[in-house]
Amino acid sequence: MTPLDDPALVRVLAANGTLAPTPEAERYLPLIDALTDAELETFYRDMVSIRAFDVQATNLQRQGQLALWPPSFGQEAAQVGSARAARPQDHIFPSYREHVVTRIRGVDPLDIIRLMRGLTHGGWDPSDPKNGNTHIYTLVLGAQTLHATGLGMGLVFDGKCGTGDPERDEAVIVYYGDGASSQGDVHEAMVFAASFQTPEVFFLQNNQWAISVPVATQSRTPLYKRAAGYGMPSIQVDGNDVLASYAVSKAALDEARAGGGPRAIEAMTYRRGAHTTSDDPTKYRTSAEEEAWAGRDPIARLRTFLEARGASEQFFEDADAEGRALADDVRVRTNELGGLPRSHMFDSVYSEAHALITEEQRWLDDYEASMEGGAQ
Amino acid sequence: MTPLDDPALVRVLAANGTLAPTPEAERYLPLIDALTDAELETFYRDMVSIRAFDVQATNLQRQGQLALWPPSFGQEAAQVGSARAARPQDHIFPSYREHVVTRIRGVDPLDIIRLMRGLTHGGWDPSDPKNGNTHIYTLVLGAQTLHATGLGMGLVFDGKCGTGDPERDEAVIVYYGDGASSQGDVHEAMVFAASFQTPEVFFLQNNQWAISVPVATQSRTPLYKRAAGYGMPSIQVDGNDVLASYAVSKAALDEARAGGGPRAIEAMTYRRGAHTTSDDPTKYRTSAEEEAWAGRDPIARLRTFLEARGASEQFFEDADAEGRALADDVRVRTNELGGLPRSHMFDSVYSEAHALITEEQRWLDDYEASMEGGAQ
Amino acid sequence: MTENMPISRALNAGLRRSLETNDRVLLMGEDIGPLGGVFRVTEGLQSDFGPRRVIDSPLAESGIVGTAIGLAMGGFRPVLEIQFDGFVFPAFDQITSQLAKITNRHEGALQMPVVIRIPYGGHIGAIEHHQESPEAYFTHTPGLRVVSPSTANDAYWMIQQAIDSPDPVVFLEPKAKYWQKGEVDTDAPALPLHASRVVRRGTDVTLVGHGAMVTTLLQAASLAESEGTSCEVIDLRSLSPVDYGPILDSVRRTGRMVYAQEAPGFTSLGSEIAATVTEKAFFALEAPVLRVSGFDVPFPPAKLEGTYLPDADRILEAVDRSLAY
Amino acid sequence: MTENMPISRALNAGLRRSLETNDRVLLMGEDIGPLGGVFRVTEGLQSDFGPRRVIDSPLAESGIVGTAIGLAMGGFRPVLEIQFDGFVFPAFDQITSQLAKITNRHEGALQMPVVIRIPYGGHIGAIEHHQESPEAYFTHTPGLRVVSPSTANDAYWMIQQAIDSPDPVVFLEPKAKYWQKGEVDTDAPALPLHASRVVRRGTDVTLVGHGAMVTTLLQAASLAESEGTSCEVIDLRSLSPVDYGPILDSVRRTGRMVYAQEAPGFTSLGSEIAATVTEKAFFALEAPVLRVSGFDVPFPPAKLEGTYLPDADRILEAVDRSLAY
Ligand SMILES: Cc1ncc(C[n+]2csc(CCOP(=O)(O)OP(=O)(O)O)c2C)c(N)n1
Ligand SMILES: Cc1ncc(C[n+]2csc(CCOP(=O)(O)OP(=O)(O)O)c2C)c(N)n1
Ligand SMILES: [Mg+2]
Ligand SMILES: [Mg+2]
Repeated sequence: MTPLDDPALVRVLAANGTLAPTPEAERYLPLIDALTDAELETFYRDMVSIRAFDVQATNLQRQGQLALWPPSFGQEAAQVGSARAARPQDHIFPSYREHVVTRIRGVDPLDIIRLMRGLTHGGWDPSDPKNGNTHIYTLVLGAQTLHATGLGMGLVFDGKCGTGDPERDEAVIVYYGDGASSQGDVHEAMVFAASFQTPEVFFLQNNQWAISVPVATQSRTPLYKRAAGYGMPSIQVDGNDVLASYAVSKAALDEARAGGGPRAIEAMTYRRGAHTTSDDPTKYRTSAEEEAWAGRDPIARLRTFLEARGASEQFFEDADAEGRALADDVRVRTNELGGLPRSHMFDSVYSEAHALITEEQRWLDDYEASMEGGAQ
Repeated sequence: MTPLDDPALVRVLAANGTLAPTPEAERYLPLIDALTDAELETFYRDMVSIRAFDVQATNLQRQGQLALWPPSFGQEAAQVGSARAARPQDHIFPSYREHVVTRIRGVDPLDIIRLMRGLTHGGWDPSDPKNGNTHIYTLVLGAQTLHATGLGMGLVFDGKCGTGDPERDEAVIVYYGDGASSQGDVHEAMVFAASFQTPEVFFLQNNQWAISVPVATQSRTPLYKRAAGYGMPSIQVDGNDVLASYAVSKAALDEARAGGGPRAIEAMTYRRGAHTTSDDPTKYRTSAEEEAWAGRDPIARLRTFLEARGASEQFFEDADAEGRALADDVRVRTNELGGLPRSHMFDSVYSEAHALITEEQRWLDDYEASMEGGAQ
Repeated sequence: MTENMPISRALNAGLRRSLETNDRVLLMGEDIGPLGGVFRVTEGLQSDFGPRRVIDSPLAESGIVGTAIGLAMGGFRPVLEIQFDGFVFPAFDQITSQLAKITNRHEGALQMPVVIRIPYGGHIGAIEHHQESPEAYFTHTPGLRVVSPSTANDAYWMIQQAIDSPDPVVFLEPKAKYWQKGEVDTDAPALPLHASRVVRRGTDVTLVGHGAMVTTLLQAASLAESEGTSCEVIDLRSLSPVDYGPILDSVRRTGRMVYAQEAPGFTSLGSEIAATVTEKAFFALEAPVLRVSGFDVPFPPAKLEGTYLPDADRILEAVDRSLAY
Repeated sequence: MTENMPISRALNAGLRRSLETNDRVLLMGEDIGPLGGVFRVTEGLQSDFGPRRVIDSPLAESGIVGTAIGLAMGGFRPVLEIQFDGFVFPAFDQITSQLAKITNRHEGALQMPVVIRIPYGGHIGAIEHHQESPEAYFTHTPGLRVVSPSTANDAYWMIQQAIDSPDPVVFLEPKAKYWQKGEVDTDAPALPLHASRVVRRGTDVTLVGHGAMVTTLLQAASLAESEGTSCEVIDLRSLSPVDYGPILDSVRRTGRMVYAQEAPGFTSLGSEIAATVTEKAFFALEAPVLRVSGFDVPFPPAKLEGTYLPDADRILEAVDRSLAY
C-alpha cells in the first residue's frame, strides 16, 4: 500500500489538478463549493510566496547568514489549508517547519530568520495581536502538543468554547510530525485532550520521513488511526491537496470550537527538500521516490485547477512577483540584522530579579570592561 | 454503559458461575473445553491461596511488620488466567500488584514481603530458573512496559520466536494498570513493539481505579481500543472470569510466540480492597459500587462452576487449607526476617568497583566502629 | 492572628487562601481531589472550590507539567502536585527544557507562574522512589526557583509567595515533617521567599541545611552545646537562588561550616554551597566546609534509611572534624 | 599501530571494533543507520553489520533507553545514541530511576551494560537544545558512570571500555571536537576508563576540565606561559567517579586550581570538584578553587555563545585572580 491508497483518504483534487473527490471527500464538498475565487487565489498566493521565501532562506543559509534552515518545501498545501481554516481567535501551536502557517497568521518571516540565525530562541510574542495567537516554534519533538492541550483545557475552564457562538468560541490547532508522533508527550496530550474534551485539532503532517527514518519505522499502521483509541474522530487527508486540507481542517476546527472535543487529522504529504540544510537526503532515499512526489506537488496541482477555472495568466505572474518581493525583502532585512547585546542572555531568564543572575551579569560587565580596558 | 457492557467483551462464565459465553467468547471455547479438571482445580487453588496470602500480608502490615501492602484482592482471575496461559519459557513483567502471577511462576511470596517490609528494592533474581523468568516489580508506573518490549526485541533479534516450534518459541507478557495506561512510556512501548513486531502481550488490568481516580479520567473510551492504532489486535475480557482470562491470554501468547507480533488485552476487573494499606477508599467510592463488584467475585464464580461440574466438598476444603498453610508459613517466616547489614547499601550499586562507593563505605565502617568504640 | 497547626494543614490553608484570593489559581495532580492527596494536603479543597479549580488529572507527570504550561499561557496559575519525589522524572523534559526556559525563550513576553509541589525526603520508612531528595536536578536548571519550608509558618507563607511568583517554583515539602506543628501568623509573612534564616545563634560552627534537615541540625546543635560547642543553625529556605548573606555573615564569625542534606553528596547542592562559601569567605575559614550527605547510592531499602540519612551524630562528627582543623 | 584520525572517526572505529569482537553489542538511536548519525559517527556501520546490529529506532528517547534496558536483560550490550544533548531529557526517568538503579534493585543479579552516547557542548553555532552540557544531571545520579574523551585516542579506547563495562555509562562526546585529529594507537589503551590525566605539566596553577574544554585550558596554559605563569592541565576523562589522585597531587604542588566547564556553574560538577579538592587539600591551597563556567542561564542564542562559553581569557582571568590571593 502506498501512503495515498488508504480508502479513508480525503482528496478533492487529483494530482493532475482535476476535481476528483474520493468517496470520503464527498461530505466536504459543500465547504469547498463555498470557497470564493478570491479565497482560492489566496491559497495559491500563500503557497507560492512561502516557497519563494523558503528558497531564499535556503540560499541565505548557504551564504552563511543562517545556522540552519528547515524547508517547508512540498508541505505548503497541508499548511495553507489548515491555517486558512482557522479563525482569528483560534490558537496555533506550530512545530518548527510551519513557515506557511505562521506567515498566514501574521508572524513576520524575519522572526523565523532570526531564530535560525542564532539571534533568539523564540522570535515573536504570541500575545501580541499581530501574531494571530501563534505560538513560537518548539524544537523538542512533541512537547508543544501538551502546551496546546493545556491551553485548550483553559478554554474549557473559561467557557471559551462550545457556547454556540462561532464568532466567539475558540479552538486550538497543534502541528507535529510523523516522527514526533512516537513521543510519549503526544500520547499524554491526547489522553488529557480526551479527558478534558479540549477544543483542539491534532494536525499531523506525515511527510513520510523523520530525518532519515521512514514513517514505517514509527508505525506500520496509518497514524490517523491512533486517535480512535482516545475516542477522537480522525481523518486522513491528501496533504498536497490544499482544498481537501482546508475542508477537513475547517470541519474539525468548527466542531472542536463548538464543543465537540478534540479530533485528529493526518495530512499525507512529502518533505521535498532536505530535513534541514545540514541534511543529505541522498543517503537514505531514492530519486525515484522524490520524483513520484514531485508529480504530486501542491502548487502545480492548484494552479492547474485554477487555470481550468479561468484564472488569468496575470494572476499567476502577480503571485510569482509577490513571492519574489517577499524573498527580496527577507534578503534585504536579513542583511541588516545586527547582533545581540550580552545582557540579552540574562534579561529574561526570570521575570523577577534573581540574585545569582544579577551577580553574574555584573561580573560579566566588569570583566568585559576590564578586557576593553586591557585592550586599550 | 457499565464497564462490562462492551459488545466486544469476552466472557465465558456469568457472574453466577454458569457457562454463558458472550458472542465474542465463542471462538475461545475450544481452549476452555481442552482444560482438564485438574487444571480447573489448579486455577481455583491458585486464587484461594493467594487471597489467603493477601489477607495475611494485610494483617502483617497492620501489625507493623510491613511498610505497606498493595492487595490483589478481587483481581485473582485476571492474574491466574493470564499466568497459567504462559509457558515456562515465557518472560513475565509484572507491575506491583501481581502477587498471583509471581507465585504461579515460582517466586517465593516472602520475596514480596521483603520488598514491602523495606528489606529490598527487588526481591528475587529473574535469571534464577526457580523464578520462572519473572521480573521484579516496577513502581514507576508504566516503565516496565518498555523493558518488556526491549526484551521482546531481543527475542526477535535472537530468533527466539516465530520459529514454528511452540516448545521453544518465547513470548513476553507485561502487566500494567488503567492508571499507568496514561503514561507516555506505555505509548512508546507500543510504538516499539509494533515497529519491531515483538512477541508480546500487553496485559492491562483495568480495575476501575488508579488510587482515587476513576478510569473515566484516564479514558472515556475502552482502553483496549488503543491497541488498534498501533496495528495490534486487542481484546477486552471479563477479568473476573478466570476461564475467559485464561483463554484470551493463551490465544494471544500463542500467536505472539508464533511470530504474530504484539497484541493487547484489557481485563475488566475490580480492586476490591484499598489501593494499599495506606489508602482509604471510602473517600472516593461508594459501597454500592463495592457491593456490585463483590457480586462478581472471581473465586465464588469459579467455585459455583466447579461445584456444578461435580467438584467435591473435600476439594474446596483442601484448597482452603492450602491457603491457610501458605498464610501461616508466610507469617512465620516474616517474623523470622532479620535486618540488613549496612554494606547492603553499597554492595551492588555498580557491578565493578567504584572509587567513590569504596571510599564512602570505608568511611561509614570507620565511623560506625568509632561510634561503637565511643559507646563502649 | 496566630494559629497552631501542622505543616500539612498550613500548606492546605495557604493553598486555600491563594484559591480564594486569585481565581486564576488552580490545583492539579494525581489524587488531589476527593482523596485530598496521599498526604491530605489538599483535603477539602475540591469540595470547596470544585473540580475545575482542584483537578484530578490523568496519571501522567509529563502531561501534568506540560498542560500546566499551556494553562499558564492561557493566564492560569497552576499549582501542581507530584505525588512523590521519585515520580517527578517522567516530567523532566517538560520541567527542564520547557517550563524553566519558556519565559527566556519568549524574551520575557510570557510569564510562567507554575508551582510544582513535591513531597520529598526520607524518614517515612517507605518503599523505593518515595524517599528521595531530588533538589540538585532542579537547582542546576536555570529558570527554576527552588524553595523548601521547614516550619508551619513558612509553609503557609512560602506556598502563597511561590504561587504569587511570576516564575516557575519547585516547592519541596519535607514529607517527614508534615505532622510537625508550629505557630502560623496569618497576618503577614516573616520573610521574602528567597531569604535564608538564622534559626539558632551560635559562635563556633555554622550549620546549614533545609527542610527536614533543619530539625536534625537543631538537635545536633543542642547536643553540641552540652559538649561545649556553640553552633549557629541556618535554614536555607531557598535552594535556588541561595541567600548567601546570612551564611557568609555567620561563617565569617565562626570560621567553620557544616552543610547537611539527605541527597547524595556528589554534584549536589551541598557541593555548590561548600564551593561558593569557600570562595567568598576563604580567609575566614579555619577548616574546609564539611558536607554531611546521603551516600552516593540509590536511597536504600527502608530498613537502612537510619544508616543512610544523616542524623545528629553524623553532623556532630563533622562538627568535631571541623573543630579539629 | 598508530593512525591519525579525527575524533568522530576514532569513535566509529571503536564502535566497529566492539561490534566485531562481541556479537551481543548493538547500536540503537535515531538516524544512525543509512544516514550514519547526524555527526556521521556510525557511518557505514549499518551497511556492514546489518539493521539488527545497528538500529534506527522510532523517534522516542524514553523508548530508546527503556527498550535498551530490556535488551540488556536479554543479554545484549546496547550502545545508544541520543542525537543531541538537549534531547536526552525525555529519557530522564528511564535513565535515572531505571537504568541507573536496576543492578542495585536486583542486588547485583542483573548487570546493565548500556552505553548512552551523547554529543554535548557548544561551539557549533547551533539552535536551542543543540549546545548543552548536561553532565551534572548524570554525575549526581548514583549508579551511572560518566566519561568524556578529549582526544582521538581516548575516543577510540574509551568507547570500547565503556561498552565493556558491566555498568551503565553516559558517554559524552565533545561535539565541537569531532573533527579534531589525533594519533590513535590501536594496540592498547593508555589508561583505564576512570583515570584522569595530566596533559601538561606546570607548577603555579592547576587547570582542570573535560571534553572540549581541555583544548581551551591548553590554550590558556600557553598564554599564561608567555606571561610567566606555569599551568598544569588535567583532563578529567572520567566525570563520575572522578579520579582525584592526579588532581590532588597537582594541587598539593601548585596550591592553586581553576576548574572550567561549559555547563552552568550552580550545583555543577565544578561545584563538586571545588568542594572536594578544598576538603582534601585544604592546607595546601593558597587560594580558593576557582570555577569558570557557563552562566546560570539557558544556553543563549548562538550569536552569544562566544560570550557565554568560557574561553582562554576567562580562564586566565581566574588564574590571575587565583595568583592574586
Ligand atoms: C525529543 C527530540 N528528539 C530528537 C530531535 C532531533 N530531531 C529534530 S527533527 C527530527 C525528525 C522529526 O521528524 P518529524 O516529526 O516527522 O518532523 P519533520 O522533520 O518530518 O517535519 C529529529 C529526530 C528533537 N528535535 N527532539
Ligand atoms: C510515574 C508514577 N506516578 C505516580 C505513582 C504513584 N502511584 C502509585 S500506584 C498509582 C495508581 C496506579 O493505578 P493503576 O495503574 O490503575 O494500577 P492499580 O493500582 O489500580 O493496580 C499511583 C498514582 C507512581 N507509582 N508512578
Ligand atoms: Mg516527518
Ligand atoms: Mg487501576
